[in-house]
Amino acid sequence: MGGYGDVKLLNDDGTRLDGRAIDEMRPLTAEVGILPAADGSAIVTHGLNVAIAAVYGPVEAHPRKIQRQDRAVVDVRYNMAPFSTSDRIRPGYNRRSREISKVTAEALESVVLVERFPRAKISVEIEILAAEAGTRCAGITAASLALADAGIPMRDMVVGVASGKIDNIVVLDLDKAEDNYGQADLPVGILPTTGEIAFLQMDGDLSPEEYNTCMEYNFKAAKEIHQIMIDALKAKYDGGA
Amino acid sequence: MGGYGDVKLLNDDGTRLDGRAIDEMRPLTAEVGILPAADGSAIVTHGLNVAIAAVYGPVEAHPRKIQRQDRAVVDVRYNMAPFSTSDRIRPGYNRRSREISKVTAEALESVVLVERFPRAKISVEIEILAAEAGTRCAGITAASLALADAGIPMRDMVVGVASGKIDNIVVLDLDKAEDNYGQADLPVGILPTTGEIAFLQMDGDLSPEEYNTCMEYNFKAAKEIHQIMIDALKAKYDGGA
Amino acid sequence: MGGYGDVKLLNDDGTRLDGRAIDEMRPLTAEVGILPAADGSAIVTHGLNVAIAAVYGPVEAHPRKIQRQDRAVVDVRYNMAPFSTSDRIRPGYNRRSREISKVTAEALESVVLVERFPRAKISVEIEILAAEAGTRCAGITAASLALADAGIPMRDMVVGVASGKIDNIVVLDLDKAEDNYGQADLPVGILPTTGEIAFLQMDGDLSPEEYNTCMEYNFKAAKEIHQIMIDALKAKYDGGA
Amino acid sequence: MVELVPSLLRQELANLAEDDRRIDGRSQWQSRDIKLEVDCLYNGDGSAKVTLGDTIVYAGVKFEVRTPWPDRPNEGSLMCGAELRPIAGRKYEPGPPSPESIELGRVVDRGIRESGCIDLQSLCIIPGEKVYGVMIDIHVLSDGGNIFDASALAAIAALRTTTVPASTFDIGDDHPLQVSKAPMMCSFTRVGGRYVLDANEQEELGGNERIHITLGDDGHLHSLQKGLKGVFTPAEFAEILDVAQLRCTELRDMVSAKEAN
Amino acid sequence: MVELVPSLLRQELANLAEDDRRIDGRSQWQSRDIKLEVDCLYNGDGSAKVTLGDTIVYAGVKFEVRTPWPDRPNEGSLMCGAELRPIAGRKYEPGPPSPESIELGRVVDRGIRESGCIDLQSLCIIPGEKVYGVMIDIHVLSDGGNIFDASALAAIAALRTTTVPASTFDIGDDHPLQVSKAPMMCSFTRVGGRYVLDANEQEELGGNERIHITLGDDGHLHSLQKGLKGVFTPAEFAEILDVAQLRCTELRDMVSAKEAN
Amino acid sequence: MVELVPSLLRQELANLAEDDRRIDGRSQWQSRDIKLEVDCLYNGDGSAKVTLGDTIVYAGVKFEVRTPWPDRPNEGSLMCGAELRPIAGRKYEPGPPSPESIELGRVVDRGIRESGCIDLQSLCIIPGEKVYGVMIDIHVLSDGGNIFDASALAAIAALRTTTVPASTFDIGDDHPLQVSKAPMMCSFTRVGGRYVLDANEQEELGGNERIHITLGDDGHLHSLQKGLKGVFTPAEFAEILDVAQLRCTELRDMVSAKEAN
Repeated sequence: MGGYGDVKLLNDDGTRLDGRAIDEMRPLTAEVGILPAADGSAIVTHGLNVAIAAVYGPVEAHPRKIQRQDRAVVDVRYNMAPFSTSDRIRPGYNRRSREISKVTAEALESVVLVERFPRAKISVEIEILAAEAGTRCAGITAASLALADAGIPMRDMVVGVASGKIDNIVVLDLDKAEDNYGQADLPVGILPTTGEIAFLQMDGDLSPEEYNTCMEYNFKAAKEIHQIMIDALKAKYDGGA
Repeated sequence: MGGYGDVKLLNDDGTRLDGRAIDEMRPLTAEVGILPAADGSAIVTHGLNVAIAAVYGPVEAHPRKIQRQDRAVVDVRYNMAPFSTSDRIRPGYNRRSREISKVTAEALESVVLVERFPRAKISVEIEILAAEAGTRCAGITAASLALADAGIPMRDMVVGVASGKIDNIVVLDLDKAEDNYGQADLPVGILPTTGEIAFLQMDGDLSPEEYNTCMEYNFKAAKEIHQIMIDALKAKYDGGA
Repeated sequence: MGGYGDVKLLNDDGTRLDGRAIDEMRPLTAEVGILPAADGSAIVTHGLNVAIAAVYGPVEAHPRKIQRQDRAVVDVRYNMAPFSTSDRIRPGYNRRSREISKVTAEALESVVLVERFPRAKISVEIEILAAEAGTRCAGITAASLALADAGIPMRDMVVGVASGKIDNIVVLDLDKAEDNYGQADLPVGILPTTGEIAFLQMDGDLSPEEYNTCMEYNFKAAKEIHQIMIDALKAKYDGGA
Repeated sequence: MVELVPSLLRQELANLAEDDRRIDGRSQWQSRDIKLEVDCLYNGDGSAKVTLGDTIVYAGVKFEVRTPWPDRPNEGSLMCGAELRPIAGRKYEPGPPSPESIELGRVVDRGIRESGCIDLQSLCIIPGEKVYGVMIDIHVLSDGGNIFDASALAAIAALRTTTVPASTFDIGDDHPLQVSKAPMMCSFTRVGGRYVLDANEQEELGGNERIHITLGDDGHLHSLQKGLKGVFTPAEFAEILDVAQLRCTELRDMVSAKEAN
Repeated sequence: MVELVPSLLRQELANLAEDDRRIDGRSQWQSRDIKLEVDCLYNGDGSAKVTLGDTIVYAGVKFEVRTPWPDRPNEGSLMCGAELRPIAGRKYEPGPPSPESIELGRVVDRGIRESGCIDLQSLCIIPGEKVYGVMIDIHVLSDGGNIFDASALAAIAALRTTTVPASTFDIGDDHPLQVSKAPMMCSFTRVGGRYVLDANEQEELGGNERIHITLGDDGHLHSLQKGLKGVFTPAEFAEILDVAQLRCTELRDMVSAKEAN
Repeated sequence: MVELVPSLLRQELANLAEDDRRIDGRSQWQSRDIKLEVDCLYNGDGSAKVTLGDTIVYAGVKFEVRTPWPDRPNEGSLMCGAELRPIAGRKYEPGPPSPESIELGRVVDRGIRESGCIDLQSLCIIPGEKVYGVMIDIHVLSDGGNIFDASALAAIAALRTTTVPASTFDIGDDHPLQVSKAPMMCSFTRVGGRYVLDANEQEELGGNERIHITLGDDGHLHSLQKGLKGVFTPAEFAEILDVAQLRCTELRDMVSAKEAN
């Protein structure tokens, strides 16, 4: 977190600079089946973030040394397009994207029924086309939808959502200014049906009580997002009915 | 193209700065069999350019995933030596050399009887030791000679040659100043016997008519170069007779 | 060598800046079996140098193309920790460490009975944690000890030791200042039992006579170091008796 | 659509060509539907999305401020690159830039650069000290065939709707980037022995060499490239150049219409 | 110790967990012995060695002088990286940094950075011109399990005994680096269905996901990370957070004791 | 020449050595024919081509202007590198620099650097601001054995006929580079149990370790390197050092003769 205390992030009426209430999420839209070539795909816009995910597989894993005898491996590549950020970033992976790819893969492996596909690989490509704080969460949500669109069996979805702290107040879903100048960020991947957590990162400063409030907000928002995800899948498979 | 119009490239008598006529090529020499270790080799000097090509193979292609069941792959590496240019270039491939390698390989695959060598690889190494505009053409010519020297069956040679535009006049075979300050460059790889084209690039500004004039010059020069290539092969195989 | 003649490296009484006689080595300690995970390991401190070596193997060499039908390959990685030098060095190998790795591997292959392990690989990892001139020698000594600790059969140890020239005088075992401002450095790897040489590098300026004096000093010091190595192995295997 | 193994596919394509037909029912010089969106991405100083059949390509433009090259103190710079990442299709692998992606970026780059549509001197801020660097990044999300034309169109459309973010660098007010021309690329692939316009993925799989032609507003050639195994005759080139002239004019009109919105 | 194949090992670990036992005889929230040495390496401006069971980790601190980032003219920088080289164990391969090593470095980095223990403004030498860059490098020599806690401890212990080598850069006398806090990391691994503290190598081999918690002097959370395949419930987290509070206080006391020497 | 598999080749070489013979008929300390050309490449500020039996090596020298290292404000720099690309022979693969090419470049570099033949202070243009960087690039086109001696000879011959391109950088008139000495390298390979001078490709294939010796004008040693598997005795070294003294004098005379032309 930037943690620059001299930037005021809450209005006098307790609302945030963009007018949201402290427990209010940015608008989120979702659509599946958007990429003709992929086995499954989805686009999620969350605030001004744009995340696109594609799933290829399951196919036999190559080279053989990456195969697991008893299950499929889930291979995730999280990537930010050069034009997705305020300063252009060089094409290719950096340390941040490699870390996010790793923990996102581990979160998705926790819900995909990987034991059904021994020696296989399921590739998940996450491309961030526009970034406005919260891209890893938008990416996780898009990846879950793309997996569902590909017909990969899962025991639950993983919903990406974050809360954090600004001006000593816990708020839901930090936007860019709040991320830059806030005090803490807690992105998680929630299984909306079971109430379990498959993804967890956090940085900044949170008391144990503040942590609990963040998690309350996160679980509440995960429900909302889950509904949007279900609607997106229905829109494709039920013909939008 | 540099396209810097304030540099005059034609003399008042219509000749070029180095005295050549507009449809006159720089001197070109060729010799084959110059590298003891290679299966075939050639050196081409074209103006002050020096291009050396070596051919290794055909051998079984490795790793297996690059094999083609029905034909050989032609693997070309075009490389400029660090001391070949006015500013030293760092050793290793750059984007330009990778692109030239790709399209040169595709040009050579168009004439080599690749279907005679299923699952094989034919490696063509092109090293530019001195560069004075036109290295890709000198490289293609040298590569064709090296393939012939290696006894690889081909349905024709590929002759590298370029025309371009300076001071609004179409000229044959740009030299360094003409390349830096000229208006267009059209390097091609011509099959001298069939009159087909296996290699084509172009940048700058050419009207369709100017394009046609360039091609006329290119075909004329390809004939000349082809004769020099034949003589070089004869010099080795007929004992120079 | 730095070769900066304006730095005086010998005191008026003929001793060196740190008080050593010209044929006196810096203190050296050795201990084996220090890394639980490795098949063999050792730490050598030589002056302020700290070198740790680990041995893994022999195991079947992978990929197959690195296998040798008639013997094991010895794979050495010499690496300096980022904090081991006065200016931090970037993690990863550089040209210097690659060269040292190569010639160290070749020196160790000369004593390991590699023909006993066809198609196998023996990996030797050398990590320099602190560098004060002479790390390649400390690394060779540590690697020999780690090989012995791993029970790899060898026809002799390789003892790393160096002599050099400062202020026109040949001296044993250059320290950092002597290495920076001296005139020559001659690091060698000596087989203490057979009196053969398995590792040799040198840079600077030495007359043939000075070379001979360097080698005299090196052989004398190799005996001393060899005894310390034997004691270190005894300390582990004879319970220190 | 049935997946054919390449040799059967080649035969099928040859049969169709003999009857002057194509595998998806188009005529020889007919393009698939194109959809163009511009200014569609937050954080892109310019952006465009092109949908061409099953092909989807984004292009984004970003500015940076840098010191000029010593031999060009009064000029900014323009750079175009392309990424072909595994999302684009089953055949794309992760790793360093492939020859295919390098070729794509460089061919699009040359078409834009050589048309002179951007006056590099207009990108100079303080001569010898500060200039703008303009970076165009092409991102292929779905390769359904003919990614070259989709990429070139996305790149020029993004450029032509780009805002120079001068205020971000404390260099005055934001203003539109001046792009004086609209170079357009048109590509032909040999399928079943003859050239067709805008080959789809199956036609590329069972086809031979392709030719990329970039034409300026006045119909002049700015960039040519032949890719893949195969040869062509001067007469064949003359024919496709004529088709390209018509097609590039159509494309240019489409971009203009978009800008007029 | 008998090497068990993972599925047998998993079974064995589950059986032990049912009896509230662990494979090496420890209780659920018991750590292995820790040994900490500081200031142990020539050329390190700060250094520490941590031995935690069979795990051995070194950390070294180095300074450099650099120009500040344009948007932070009054601040130096802090960077923490980790190397997991083949010396650390049979499973580590040579090559570019693995995702595992990147994760390790970044999680340790965040814990230190976010605790605010280093005032980046105190690393400024001349505003806008010269600042210190502080680099912490973690070097794992032996992975016997739980390298995260060993690495985080080595990093903060090295930092807290670091001398700023000002004289080397002609910026006055050397002086101790000011480190106002002591953030501590504590990691939990699911083994046999339940979480344990400080898993050893066998428990990691037969275990599931792990959670890394970094706590500040005041018990606040500064960094969290879940790694590997597996999920957890909020209730499980609440339990391990309580354990972490106690454990981090113990670790902090150990570092203080070392510093008092 | 018949291709022998290495073990048969080793036997054959040992038999020959017993009779004091070599596989190509030379005597133990006899070199193959050498051909040296200098100033042979456009764009090289200095250049040389060495043909040594079937070995062909080019060296090229280029200048750049750079800022000096802070701790050496009055000195330019010298750097020598070597490339062993696939053109050089069947055994060379594409990819990043191999240990073999790094060793070759560094051993040649040390011989030149340590001889002091180039006064680095003479490469200073403006103290603390501008100095010359001299880059020697070695390019092996054909490896017919003993590429080290061919490379070292090409490098020093290129250097000694180098023109400083001062006018290119607006620093006065072009002038010859001052190279005060002529360090020469001489390499020995153990073949059939004994050392021979200038091993050819077959002798290298069936041989053991090799020793590279670089000697200065006064017969002093400037660089030594032992490569490959094998050991030697001090007595063996004494013998080859004597041979090297004679051989290096011959080589030096050859370079001088070339320069006198």
